[in-house]
Amino acid sequence: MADYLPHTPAEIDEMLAFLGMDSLEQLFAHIPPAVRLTQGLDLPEGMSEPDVAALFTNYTSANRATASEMTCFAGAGVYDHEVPAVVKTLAGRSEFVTAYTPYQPEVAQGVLQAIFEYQTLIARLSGLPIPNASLYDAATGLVEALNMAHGATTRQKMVISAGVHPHWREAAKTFARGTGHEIVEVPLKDGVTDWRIVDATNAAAIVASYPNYLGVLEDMSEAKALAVANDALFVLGADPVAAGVLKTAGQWGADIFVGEGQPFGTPLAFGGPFLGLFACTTEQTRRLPGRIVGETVDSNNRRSFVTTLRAREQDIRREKATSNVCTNQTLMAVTAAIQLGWLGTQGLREVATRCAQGAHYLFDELVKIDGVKAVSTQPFFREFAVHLGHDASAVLLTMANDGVLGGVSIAALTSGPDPSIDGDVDDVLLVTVTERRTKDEIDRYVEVLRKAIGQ
Amino acid sequence: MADYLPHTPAEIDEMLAFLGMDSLEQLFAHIPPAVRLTQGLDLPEGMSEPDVAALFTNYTSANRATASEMTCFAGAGVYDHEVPAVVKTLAGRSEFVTAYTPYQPEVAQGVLQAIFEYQTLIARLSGLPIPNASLYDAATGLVEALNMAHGATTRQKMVISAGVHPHWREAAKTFARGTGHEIVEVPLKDGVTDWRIVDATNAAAIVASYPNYLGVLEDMSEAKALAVANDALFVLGADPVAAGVLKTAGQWGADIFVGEGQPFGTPLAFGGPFLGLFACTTEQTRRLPGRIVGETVDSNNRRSFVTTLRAREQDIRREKATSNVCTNQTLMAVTAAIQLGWLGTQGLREVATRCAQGAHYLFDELVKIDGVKAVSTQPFFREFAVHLGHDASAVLLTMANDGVLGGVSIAALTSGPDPSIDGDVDDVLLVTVTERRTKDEIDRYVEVLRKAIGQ
Amino acid sequence: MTSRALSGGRAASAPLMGHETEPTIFEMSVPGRSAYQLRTTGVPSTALADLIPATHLNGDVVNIAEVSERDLVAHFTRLSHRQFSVDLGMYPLGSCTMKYNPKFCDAVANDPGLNSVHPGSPAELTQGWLELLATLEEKLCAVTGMAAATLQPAAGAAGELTGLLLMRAYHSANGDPRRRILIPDSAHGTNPASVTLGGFEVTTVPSNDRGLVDLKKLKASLDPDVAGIMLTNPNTLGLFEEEITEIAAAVHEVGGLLYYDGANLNAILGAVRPGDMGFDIVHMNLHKTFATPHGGGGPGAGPVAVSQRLVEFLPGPKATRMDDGTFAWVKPPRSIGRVHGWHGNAMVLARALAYIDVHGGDGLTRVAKYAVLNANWLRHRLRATLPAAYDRVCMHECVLTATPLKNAYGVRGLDVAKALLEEGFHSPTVYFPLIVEEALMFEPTETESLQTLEALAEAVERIAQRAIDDPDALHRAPQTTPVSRVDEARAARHLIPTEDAASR
Amino acid sequence: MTSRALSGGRAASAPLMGHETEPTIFEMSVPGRSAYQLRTTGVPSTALADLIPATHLNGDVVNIAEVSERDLVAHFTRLSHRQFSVDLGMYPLGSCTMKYNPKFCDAVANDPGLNSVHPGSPAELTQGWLELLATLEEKLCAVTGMAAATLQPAAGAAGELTGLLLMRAYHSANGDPRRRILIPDSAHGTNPASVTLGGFEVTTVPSNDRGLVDLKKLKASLDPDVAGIMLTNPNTLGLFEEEITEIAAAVHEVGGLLYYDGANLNAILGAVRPGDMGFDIVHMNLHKTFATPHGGGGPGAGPVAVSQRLVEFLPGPKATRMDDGTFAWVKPPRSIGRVHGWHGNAMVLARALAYIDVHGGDGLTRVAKYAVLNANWLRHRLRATLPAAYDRVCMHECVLTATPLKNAYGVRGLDVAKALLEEGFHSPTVYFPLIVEEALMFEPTETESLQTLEALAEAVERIAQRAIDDPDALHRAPQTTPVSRVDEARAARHLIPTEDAASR
Ligand SMILES: Cc1ncc(COP(=O)(O)O)c(C=O)c1O
Ligand SMILES: Cc1ncc(COP(=O)(O)O)c(C=O)c1O
Repeated sequence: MADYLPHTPAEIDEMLAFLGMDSLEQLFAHIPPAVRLTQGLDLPEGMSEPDVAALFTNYTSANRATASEMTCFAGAGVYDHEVPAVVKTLAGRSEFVTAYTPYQPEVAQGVLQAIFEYQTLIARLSGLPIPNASLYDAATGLVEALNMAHGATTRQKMVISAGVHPHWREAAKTFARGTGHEIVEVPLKDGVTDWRIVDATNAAAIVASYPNYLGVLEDMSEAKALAVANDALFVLGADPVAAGVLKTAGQWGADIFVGEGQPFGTPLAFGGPFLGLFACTTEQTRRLPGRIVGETVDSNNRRSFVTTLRAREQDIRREKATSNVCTNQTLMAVTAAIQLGWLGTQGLREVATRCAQGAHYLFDELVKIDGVKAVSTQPFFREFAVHLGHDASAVLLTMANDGVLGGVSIAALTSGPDPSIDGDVDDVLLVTVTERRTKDEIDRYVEVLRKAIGQ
Repeated sequence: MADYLPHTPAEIDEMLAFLGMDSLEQLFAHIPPAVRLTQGLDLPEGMSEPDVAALFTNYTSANRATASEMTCFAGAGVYDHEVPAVVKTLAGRSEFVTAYTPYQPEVAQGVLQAIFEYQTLIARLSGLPIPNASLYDAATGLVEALNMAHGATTRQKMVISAGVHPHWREAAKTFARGTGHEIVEVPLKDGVTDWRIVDATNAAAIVASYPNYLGVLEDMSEAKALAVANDALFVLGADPVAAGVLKTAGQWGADIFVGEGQPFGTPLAFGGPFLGLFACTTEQTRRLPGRIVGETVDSNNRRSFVTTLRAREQDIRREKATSNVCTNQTLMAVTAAIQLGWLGTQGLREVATRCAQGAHYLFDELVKIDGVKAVSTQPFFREFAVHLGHDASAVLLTMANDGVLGGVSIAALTSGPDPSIDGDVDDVLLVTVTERRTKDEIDRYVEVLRKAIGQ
Repeated sequence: MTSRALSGGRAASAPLMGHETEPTIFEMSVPGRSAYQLRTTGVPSTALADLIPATHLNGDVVNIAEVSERDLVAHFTRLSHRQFSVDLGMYPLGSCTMKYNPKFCDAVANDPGLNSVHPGSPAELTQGWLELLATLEEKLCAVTGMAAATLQPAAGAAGELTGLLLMRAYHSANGDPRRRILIPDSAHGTNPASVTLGGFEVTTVPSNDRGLVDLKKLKASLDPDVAGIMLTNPNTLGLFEEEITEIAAAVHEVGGLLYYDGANLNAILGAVRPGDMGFDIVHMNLHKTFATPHGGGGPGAGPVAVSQRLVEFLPGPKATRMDDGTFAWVKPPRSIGRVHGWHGNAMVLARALAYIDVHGGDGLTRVAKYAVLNANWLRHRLRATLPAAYDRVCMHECVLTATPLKNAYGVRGLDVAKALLEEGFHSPTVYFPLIVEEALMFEPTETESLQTLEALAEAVERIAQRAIDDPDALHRAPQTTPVSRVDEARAARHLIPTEDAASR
Repeated sequence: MTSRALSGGRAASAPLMGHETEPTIFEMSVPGRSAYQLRTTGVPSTALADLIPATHLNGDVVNIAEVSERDLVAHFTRLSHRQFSVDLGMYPLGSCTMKYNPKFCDAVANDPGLNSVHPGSPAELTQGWLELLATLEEKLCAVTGMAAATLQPAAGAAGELTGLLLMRAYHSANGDPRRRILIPDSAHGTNPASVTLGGFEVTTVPSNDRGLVDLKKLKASLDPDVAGIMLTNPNTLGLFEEEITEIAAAVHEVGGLLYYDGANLNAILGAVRPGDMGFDIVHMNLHKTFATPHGGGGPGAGPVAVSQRLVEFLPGPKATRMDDGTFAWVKPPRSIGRVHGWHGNAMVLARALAYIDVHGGDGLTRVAKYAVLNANWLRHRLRATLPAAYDRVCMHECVLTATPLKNAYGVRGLDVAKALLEEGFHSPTVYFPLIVEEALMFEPTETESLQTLEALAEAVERIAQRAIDDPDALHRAPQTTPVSRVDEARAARHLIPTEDAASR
């Protein structure tokens, strides 16, 4: 009996007696017998913590793509950044971890102020004044942005660049089954969205990604112009680390910014929990999805924080709510605030710059290899796609034997052909470099890749 | 420049200006130039945390005797017990970790109450009413006990069983160089102290160990009688885990209890920081070494805690203090209180019982092996010594290749011959089993040992 | 001093030392200060302008805050001291299942063997993760009595919407598109919101005087346009829908599906399974039932389990056990597609599996029993002070009402909730469900002891006494907390969501 | 209720929620409750009585406390909220160097590659540890300018006694036993206590009117019976002993040795080395200078470094770099023996090495410079309120005096210290060193910012103003803390060191 329950047999008896009952069964007596479980759950007996820990080593040891076994050059929206002990320690404080949504602001100023600081940071990184308190991840953030665009325009057509991460686009399509949005994808040419070929009349939103999922930095003026010309909202999905040095969503004229906040202190975590970043213009405030914290005062006139504009939310507005989000990703938002505090202005710029430097150094070395060819000639930030002339998935497995996680196969990401890629897609690898990668590691990457493709 | 200093160049200038200075050098100008360092320290430049972490992997990877590589059957006063995540988490809270000695009780009730609870637990485990707030480790605890016995009797002769851990005895001898105590060692026979051969007249203390360092449980009545007969204090070093089921120091009539608190939540930690347990009779209260926390009330009559009997301590009594201890091992004491709270009455008994069961199971299997011979025929608790018929140090290294840390070589522990051991000492291995060792691990131990000694 | 930055080293904002407010990190910022430390990489440090065209550079307009590591630590440590949490004391927030979260599960989630794995790594290199996910899916199906599940939804609400999209896909696949979803009037707000996002219309079903779905009225609402019904069972009043088999039969009869909102699953673990009650779709709030700490509002995880006829529509790809014993990502044949950027909130999923494994079938059954025992004891204990809205055996939570206090002394449920904060307890959920006047929804959970329940009851009694003695003081409560009652209206009237808005 | 145990779930004792006291874990105990979980081992569970003779069994007399894991967590989390710490705010406790402790160093100490190693493992299996220790010894020698060091002493006081035993061994080896050790009157209490335990007699050397050792009087005390002198430099007044070379020469001339109490080493890192000043023995408080967190009173580590002529006497065995590049445990030829049960406080040593490596020579030098800058700025800033005992350039700390406040308003140093708690700062060290009246010893450390120093100064000024306005209120301070001023006399008069003594 390994569990966390305080009840002693004597206490159970005492409590039942107080209720005038003589067995725990009686508490469940009003459940129709026909549906009652009589045999108990079809699960093994409970085990002690150390026994479960031993069991879990089966899982951990069967994972080969771990930090201790492989140097990570994979990206695709999820990045291997430095997370210092200090950030883990602070974000792990049990007051943050074991609280819930700050419904009682008088005893929740800790989380509320941390979110307020997070919101400030997201506003600055996005260049847009109205952030929210977090969404699940970038993919569902994009879905919320489309809903917001629909709310603002009452239109259904969503014009989305194929440069937007394939998984985000997939999620948008899934949820469009409910909302009825019409998703129009605009393919890339030489890695850049071919906006000219699309009919954007009556579009609710023009959606682009910066950089796009192939790593390319597109000039966003064209997308913005298209949005303006068609009275659509301009939704920009952007890498928040890039904002350390590259133009913000606001600078490009976006109405809505969405992004993946994982790079700010959250580990790779096999894909979650991550952090959906969201910010918009003041025009859209009343359509904001999820929670938002605002500043106010207490009855003694002290500066205080509280969740606000609650009338938008599902618990009050029900079927007319702007979004159904309730539980969000607060702990990751708090983590991001701490990580950004640790980085500071200078640190964020340096991280962004080093990503670019490392990626360009690796790119230059890779394209020297016979048979390796860049997918695009356009500028890029921290990742880029290359044709290998060999099946990318197979190459990845071979490289793994040398301790290098070589990137992400584009075919695996798009699960199928990709009209945005010239030529074969199966041989395309998306390669990422973060500030954690050393020159030695990059040089070794080149060597290992050469070996894997027999060069 | 990777460091933790907040000073910006502008602030340094401002601060210097306030002091009427124009360089930091001026602050050091009054140091005689002859002794000033001009070249800076002969140390490498600072490195960033991740760089240092990379450097430290050189150390960790060169340690083979780690939990992930070897199953631990080593003991000798340091035991591989279960330390659950909950204990690590609580003991790691920064309020406990980054505070100092509770000099200001109004803002230190957390540490003070935790120590008060620790003291209560040590009193119960020792069966003696006056515990202290911790000492460095058991070895230095024994030294303090001898000093206390000297203080109580004004005598110099310390009669110490050779069953006391060799390192503790060694430390006692080292410190006796200062105090001038005469250390008389009483060897073991068949693993039991041969008290009859010693002249204990004028002894300040009779010192024994329970179990003794070979794991043997001696009947302590004889030692107690000897102390009574000679008006000496009876000092008992005891395994605090054993106290879960075996007689306490108090039950054996000890005047002073010392012990090693590592088994309560502290990892093996290559030998430190550990936790010196100490308790004594009320007669010795005014001679208590180190700190003690007492209950009192605050000015609003609320129950409060404070360090007390401060007049004994070095900062007040100076050269007449009962001990020079200042910084002690509070964090380990707090950890022990938490770990014992986690174990509870039942858990402690179960851990103790399982240690005994595992050790006896292994013992029974080992003595079946040809050439393996018990060092003593006496009862034991959680560890025992066996002759292997082969050099124990060599056997340990061979076993290590099969992932088993087979125990501690007695010759390494005593660094030389040991009159308490019948026959060769080089082939004697001290083997320990804790509650964490499974039957499979124990069976594998037997197999690996057989292989190592060619059986 | 030249710099007007506020001190990072003064602890007056930690309640231990006084009751001042904590400056924001921006107020503490001093240009040129820093905390970050990065690896030495040896990568050529080419100027950014030589790598990226100038049109893309932002001109260094983005500023964060500049603090030392010391001040960063002090700031967030002090903020943590301004925050109540389960680890500090009882948190009987109804519908949220704020039970104790084992530290062991946190340790599992911090294992680099799990959390350093990139989600885009080939399946061949992440077999441990795939097995873990497949195993969790199996165990969640065993708990709910369903055939298969998706682990992708990131929280309960995401699970609801996923479930509704599954309903939609199912009906469409049958060439039978339907528009309406029935929801009881006691339902949680996420239910109707999800219905709208799922492209359906809400039909509200009233509760009867026992706090349960009014079966007659329900039946009256049924027709072939009903896609399904969403129910929580026990419902948000903490009451078991005793006519569930009749409800299921009626809905199924018109071709509708039954959706189980698993927020209250904690109550019925090992006692009854949604599948056995006739539900077709179940979402679970792993962060409630399976003790993932709530993280100040998230993350959670909202897996959705379904009956056989819906399996082919599940989101994907799913971690799947293959015949040769390996694991692969497989997309169900008629999958509605992805509902998450990757594979769901993986670390939350791992925590939940560890929690399930520690408890086992026997332990989970005890969880429900003691949760229900605690709620009933508390309901009964408080009946003279705060009567239950529906006074009979409840499940894991009880909805009480402050109406008597309001009528007699003008003390509202909110006042009671705020006064409880001063007594050392988090408040219950207030004013939910909407159908109960002055509702106070207490969910003690199974990890609280009898002694704690008694202490809570005595605190409520003291508050009731204060309502008689000095009701005005209760309107002003709490006063012993880091801040006193905050002006919520002002926050909404003049939105200040950022430091930059504040300083404008 | 049958059980009279107190609730484990009520947070009223957390300052966030009110100011009640926290029950002890024993008060929360309920027979039969438990939290522990152990491995399933499969080892035969033979009855204890069949393994161990009955004379040894204790009859189950030992009781701990019986709580659930939930209550254990709540209890110690709440206790932590009743505790001030560096991570919460400035802790200018003079002589203790309460600087910020990098979390990185904690992470190093939590690495199982270091902390899961049994100290009795053969050296062949622990080469990483031996190299780490040998490397740390080398770096500590570089910092202090000495030839070799022992890492065994567990704290500063243990280092002192070790050093004195080394002196003793040295003189004895020379056939020249000596009895006296000189100590300035400003010395820390551990110094004289260690002298006694080392078997020597204390001769106190008075300070002159500049707060430094009176060289003339020192010289007058010197004779061939003087084994040595113990000095802190800077001394406990925070002042550098400017005549150190003359002192060294004089002591050496009579054959004495110089002992350096390294508690104040933080002040001189990279500026001057004890070895260069003529010291023969140096202990370091790694927990002060090299940022091991103090742990509420420990653990620490007090390595002792010595000059060449003392190397052969050092405690052992020592981790030693061999010619073939491996490492071994080697005992110095005339070692005084072991001063610790194993190899010293290894995890503290590892932390210190990580700290040294992050800072490097340049960083450590900055540490000292900014520590000294901060102390001088604070001294100067406060000169009108709390004058310095010796008003000139100090090193890393400054000893101020409340005598003016006492004379004018009856407000003592202790009152100022207590009032500072209400202002969000830990108190300075009070009434030490003994030679200064109403001493308040401030050590800001290098990790505090100018803004924090200013905030502290303003707090002191507010207190000084309160001394004028309402001195009585200051005698009653602090009131905003978890408990108000405690009755220390009562605790000593009637000793209650345990719950069992309390309930008798
Ligand atoms: C009854 C009920 N349904 C649904 C939800 C939504 O779950 P989540 O917050 O995980 O999105 C909640 C959570 O508060 C709930 O209580
Ligand atoms: C000047 C001085 N010397 C010696 C010591 C003793 O060091 P420790 O507490 O580490 O034993 C201290 C510690 O407070 C000190 O301040």
